[in-house]
Amino acid sequence: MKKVVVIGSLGVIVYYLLSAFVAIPFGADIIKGVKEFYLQKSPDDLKVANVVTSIVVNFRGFDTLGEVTVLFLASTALGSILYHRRSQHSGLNPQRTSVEASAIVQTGAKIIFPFTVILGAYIFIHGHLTPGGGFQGGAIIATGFLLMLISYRKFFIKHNALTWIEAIAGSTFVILGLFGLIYAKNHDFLENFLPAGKLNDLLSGGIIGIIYIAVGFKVGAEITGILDTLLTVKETGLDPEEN
Amino acid sequence: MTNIEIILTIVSLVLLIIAGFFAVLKKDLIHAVVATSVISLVLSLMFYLLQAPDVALTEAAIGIALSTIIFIITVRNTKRFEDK
Amino acid sequence: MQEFLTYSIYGTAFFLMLLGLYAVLMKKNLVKIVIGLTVLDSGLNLLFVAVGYISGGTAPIFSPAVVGKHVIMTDPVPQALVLTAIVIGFGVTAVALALVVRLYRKHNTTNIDEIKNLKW
Amino acid sequence: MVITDPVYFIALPLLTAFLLPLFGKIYKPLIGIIPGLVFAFLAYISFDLYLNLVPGKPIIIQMAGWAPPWGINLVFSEFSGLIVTLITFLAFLVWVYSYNFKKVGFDNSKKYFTLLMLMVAGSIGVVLTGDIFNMFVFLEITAIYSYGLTAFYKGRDSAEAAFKYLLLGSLSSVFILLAILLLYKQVGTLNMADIAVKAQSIDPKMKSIIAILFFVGLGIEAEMFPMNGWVPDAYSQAPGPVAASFAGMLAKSGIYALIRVFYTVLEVKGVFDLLLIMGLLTIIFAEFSAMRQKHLRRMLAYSSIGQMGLIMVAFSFNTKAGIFAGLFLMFNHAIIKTLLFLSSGFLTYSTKQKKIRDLDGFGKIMPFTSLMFGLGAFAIVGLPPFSGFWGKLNMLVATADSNLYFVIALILLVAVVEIVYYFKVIGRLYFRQQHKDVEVHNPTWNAILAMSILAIVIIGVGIYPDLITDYLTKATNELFDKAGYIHSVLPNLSLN
Amino acid sequence: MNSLVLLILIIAGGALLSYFGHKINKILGNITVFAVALIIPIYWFTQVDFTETVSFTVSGFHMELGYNMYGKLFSMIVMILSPLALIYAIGYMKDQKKLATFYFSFLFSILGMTGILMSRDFVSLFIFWEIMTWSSYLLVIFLGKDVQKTGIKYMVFSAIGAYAMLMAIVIIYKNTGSMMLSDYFGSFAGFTLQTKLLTGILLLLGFAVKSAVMPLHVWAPGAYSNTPMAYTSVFSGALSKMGIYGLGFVVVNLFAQANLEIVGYVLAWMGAITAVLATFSAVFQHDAKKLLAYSSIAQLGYIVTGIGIGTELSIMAGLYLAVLHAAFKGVLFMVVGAVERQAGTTDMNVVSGLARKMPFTFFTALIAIIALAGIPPLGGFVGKWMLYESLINNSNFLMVIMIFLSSTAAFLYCFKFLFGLFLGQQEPEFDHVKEASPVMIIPMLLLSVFLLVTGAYPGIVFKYVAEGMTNLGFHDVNWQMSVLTNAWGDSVNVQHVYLSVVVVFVAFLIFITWRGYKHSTKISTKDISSSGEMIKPEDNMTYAMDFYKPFQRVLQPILKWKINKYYEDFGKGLEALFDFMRRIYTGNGQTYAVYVIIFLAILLIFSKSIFGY
Repeated sequence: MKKVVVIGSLGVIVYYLLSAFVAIPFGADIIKGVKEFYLQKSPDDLKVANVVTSIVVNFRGFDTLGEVTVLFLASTALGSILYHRRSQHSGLNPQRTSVEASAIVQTGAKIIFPFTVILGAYIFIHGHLTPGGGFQGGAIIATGFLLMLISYRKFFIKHNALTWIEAIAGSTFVILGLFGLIYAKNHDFLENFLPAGKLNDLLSGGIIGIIYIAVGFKVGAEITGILDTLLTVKETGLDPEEN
Repeated sequence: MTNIEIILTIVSLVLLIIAGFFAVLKKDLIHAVVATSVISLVLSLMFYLLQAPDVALTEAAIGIALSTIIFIITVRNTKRFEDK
Repeated sequence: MQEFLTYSIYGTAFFLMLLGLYAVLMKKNLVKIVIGLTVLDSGLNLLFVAVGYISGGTAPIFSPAVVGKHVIMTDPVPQALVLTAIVIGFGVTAVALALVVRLYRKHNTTNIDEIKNLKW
Repeated sequence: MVITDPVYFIALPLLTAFLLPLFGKIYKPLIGIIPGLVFAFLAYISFDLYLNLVPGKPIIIQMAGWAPPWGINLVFSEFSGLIVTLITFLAFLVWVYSYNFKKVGFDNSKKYFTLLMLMVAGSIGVVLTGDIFNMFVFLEITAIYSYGLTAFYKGRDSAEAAFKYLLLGSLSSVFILLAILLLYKQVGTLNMADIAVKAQSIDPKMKSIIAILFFVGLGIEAEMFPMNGWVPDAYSQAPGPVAASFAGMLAKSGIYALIRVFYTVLEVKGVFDLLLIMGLLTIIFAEFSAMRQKHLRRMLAYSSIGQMGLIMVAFSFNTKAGIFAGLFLMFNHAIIKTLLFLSSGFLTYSTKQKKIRDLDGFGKIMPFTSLMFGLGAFAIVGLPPFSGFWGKLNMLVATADSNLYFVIALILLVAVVEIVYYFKVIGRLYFRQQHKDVEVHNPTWNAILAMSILAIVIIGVGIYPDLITDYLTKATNELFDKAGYIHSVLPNLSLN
Repeated sequence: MNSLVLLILIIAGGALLSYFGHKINKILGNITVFAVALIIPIYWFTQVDFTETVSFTVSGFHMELGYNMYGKLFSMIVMILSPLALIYAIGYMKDQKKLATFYFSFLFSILGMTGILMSRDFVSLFIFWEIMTWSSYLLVIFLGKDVQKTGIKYMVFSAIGAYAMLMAIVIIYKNTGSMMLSDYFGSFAGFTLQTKLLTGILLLLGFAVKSAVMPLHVWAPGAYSNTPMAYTSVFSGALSKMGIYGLGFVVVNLFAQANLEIVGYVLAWMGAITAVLATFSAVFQHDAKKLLAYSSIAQLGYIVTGIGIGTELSIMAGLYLAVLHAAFKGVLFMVVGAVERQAGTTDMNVVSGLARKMPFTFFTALIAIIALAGIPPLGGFVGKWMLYESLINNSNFLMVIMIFLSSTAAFLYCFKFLFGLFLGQQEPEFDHVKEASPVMIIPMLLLSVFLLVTGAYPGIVFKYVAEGMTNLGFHDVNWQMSVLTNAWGDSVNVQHVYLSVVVVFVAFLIFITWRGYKHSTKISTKDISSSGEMIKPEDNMTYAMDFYKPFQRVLQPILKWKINKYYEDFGKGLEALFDFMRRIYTGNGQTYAVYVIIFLAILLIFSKSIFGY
């Protein structure tokens, strides 16, 4: 009964929505709007080659601030959801896995790890020139740490360091934005107040590159934090408060 | 779109559907998680074909690697198999 | 051809969303429900990017190769939105899975039908 | 303009939230103090900005130096400013209340205050933003905040409540995203004023589908009838001040988004009739369910849904009187429900089951908290001389204005039900013998301060409602004047 | 400062002062209450300027306060009865706890009543009405007896009434654009019949609840008997008159003048039926409080009938009875309160023969009962006589029969009340009973004196009644021409006749009582001879036991029909419905998600008809 109702409803929804979507055919260039402006202003005014980056960091930079906040919120919320009093486990180190990974994995991880981090850093440093940026770079760095976390039982991330990175990177974003209120031409939040440079130069785009680097650090730190929290949960057993 | 791209697109679409079925219907959750990972992988390819390299990179980093790993951690912390 | 691609790509995106929704609505396993949510998000992301695509367009990057030439570029706005959507989706998934772990510890089950202490 | 800029409403809480862990490392008590300073400052600038607002000239802040259709903008108008002022005021009070709410340990209070800061930033962002996708991002922030803080307590069924909310919240975000995508596909812009201009040319069928998607997506956040199953669970499982923030701030931003979209952005014929019907159904189901609740918090939660339904009905008239009444109800609901949740936090603190029947005779052992609860109950059912009465009266006048006599009868009928369940609780609190072995947790001085301020506002507005009616009228005019909104956001529209 | 505003402020300030006074110390609190009880009536009688008005605009609604003569008449009831009841309460509530709440609510209900009577617009009328309602609710549940049942019942009926009124107010506002009563009365003739009936009947409903007209009376017995008696005297005496006040102006000012007397007739009939049924219910009560409660309902029934008929004489009768009812019911509830406090119970099957122990109480009760029963020398008789006459003049013979039946049957419960509590055999367990404290006796005596005086000089009351009736459209009512005077001609000084009758009657009564006691022999009620049947110790042979058993058997079929039960069944049905409705919140998060999807699908399917594209 439930199945019939659900599938029927889903069918109705998909039918209506699909019929709405196919009204404008795939690949047709009929939307006139803000995108023309972005495609023109990004290389001309901001000197940022990657238009997506200029949208993400500048035109719609406020969204990105929100987005970084969402990740930060998720990692904090995760901490509060899976929080357990450390005092109960003090003395013995919480362990992530019961078995060590094989030597091959460990060695491989050790070799790959620095490269992953460098790749991530490269991606967010070149965020305004090539595809990718802070999110992608940060995620890749986090992947590197993930590799280490799952291969080594005793690889612990310094929470202090994570906290500092998160705090400094996040506040850099906001403070750079607030600087815009003082130094920039229109006195707007997140407005570029540095020289724009030349298109396709590494040092172009003013604060866009700096913000994306901050985003990269923050995203990397937060995702690493999330993974660490989730991984540490294992083996700590049932919380006495639970039942 | 060139013809090769179109063919690749269609193959990807078919793969997406198959992987989607696997993800939803598999009783073994690890398999289902791997299937979602495959969805992300194919999706990443699709994004590249649709001239969205930024999104492709994001999907690759987050969808393929990170999402999958947090799913696997969760499955290890709970039960591997779906109940009947 | 364009019509075929329209239907097939949009159709696939919607099919993924449908599968995801089906899992969310019908599957009893909590992890499966969260998997359904990610599949749903995947379909949505595909839809976003597909909508932004313009035939013959290149990626919206003014690399040295295209500077100064007249090129058609795909719509960058949906791509920027999808970036945001993916990251938000990841955040929500992480929180959801943490909740699943909590629920499993409390109820010792992952069947959503057995987790209804709060009702009426 | 530098010291009082609306951007601080979002930038400052975010900055503080990012830096809070560092403050904690420097000196632990800062974790409690810094948020208070920030909230106080926000409340100050919101009052300052709001009181100095020139009618018809909202403060428009553009982001990153790009004028509205291209960049994201914030609109601090009479309407959004009113809600922001309300939110900052309540946020400050919630901080005062929870400054030492429970000794949960250092790590947890850090997370609590961080999440609270982010939620304030999120719900203010929803209200202030002039961009539809930005609104979605901020809605998502508030949603994740709720998931996190609903599951804050370990011993309860809080994870279950959070998971339910998460399930519905995810669906909500999917529908909102679909609607935004469809809208973008039609008009090629994401700015609300710009959409409002261009939306006239959208095919009506397409427009109706977009409207439905927004309706459902935002309806989940605004606690609309068939989609509000998460509300009672989340409200009853979250810590007291968090439930207060749900009722006072989160629900407000949800209903604000709904109103803004349908009043300003999308002009769709018939959506208001739908809102009326759904609002009435929301009221009926919620209040009737509240009537039979045995848990105090669940009862309050259902009552809260009922109030939201009433607000929806008020806004569905699409008249100035209706909007005015709706704003009055929003104000009342925010203030009174916050008081009720805050006082219920202490009332149920020492009871294990959190049931209403555990509260017998609490009037004697916890006189202040019970008094506050009783006052809130009197106010929320609309008894004079408390502020709830004026909201109800204006609401009914607006209903009669739209010739909907059966709606008046229905609202009043439901009000009788409301009276029954609130007065049952009051009867138990004051006129029953208390159970044996009750632990007493008398409120701390800061909780007393927070509740007293709310009580004073309730009585003050009840005796002299003109304290706020002026502002409400201005806000009404702003919301009703769609052309004015568009013009102030896009001043050189003709060039476009 | 405006004297009306000051009056309100004095009462509100008095309420707060008594609250805090009692919070600090009982003695200080009592002194405050006493002072407040003196200041309010003194201020009202000496300082209030009845021609003054004050108006202000709040939240866009124009509000105006100002007395008219009709309101002043009712205000007088409030201002005389409530301070006496307050003073009585000082004695009566001596041993209770939570006195701060008690006096706070008490004074706020006085505030509400005072405000109602000076409101010239609907908003302030409603505000004060609600203040009166919630403060009296707090007093109904004050003793914690039957909180969930009686209290909620009272609040539900009050809320239904108040909200009916609110709905009427809102519709009126929509039609006239003004909240003023005078604008409503002025433009009533121009309304459509539908609006006339809708607004008028909703207003009537609101007022009828407070005056306990038949199908809406079920809250009254419980509420009257569960409230502390000190307040019940105000509750039944003054607060219920607020309903009468409203009924008066709605029926007379509106319907009678719009050629819709039919509404008044229906109301009169309802009043008559109320009187009959409530009287019979009162006869068979064994708890004195309940008996008085039903008696109150019956008396209000007469008044409603009088108002409903809507002729000059009948309204005069109704208003006169309203004033008298306030006095004698005020006394009677105080009497019951005194008995309850001194003897510990008011069950007439248990307590009896208190006349000697509590002589002053007995005396006041006697006076009040005479007034209530309408036995000639005292005022009740005049009122009833006028009511009969007005009914006969209107040829409502059936109604006359009903009223007559009811007032005859009223003798039965009056008799039972007097005998049950005060006469008959005194049980040994009540030997310790003493007379109530002077604080309680003095208000009762004052009210009895008032009754005696009005019995002798009904003109004192009629003067104000006639004044009040000018606001109902009856100008220059010749109040001197009351019925008895008319029959005997103007040459006789009626007052002297009254006075001599009263003196003779009272003297005779005292003589009879005294003699009766002197010559009786004392036997215990437990001293029973039976023919072989075992008498168990719990067998109660008190005088009042099974007082009207044969009667009860005859009337059983009528009395079995209890409207209360229907309400309760209705309430239970609603609760079951609510329980059923809330099942949609199944607790399963997935189900909620399914609701969302189904809702979306339904909206999409009906999008065409909803959005009309």
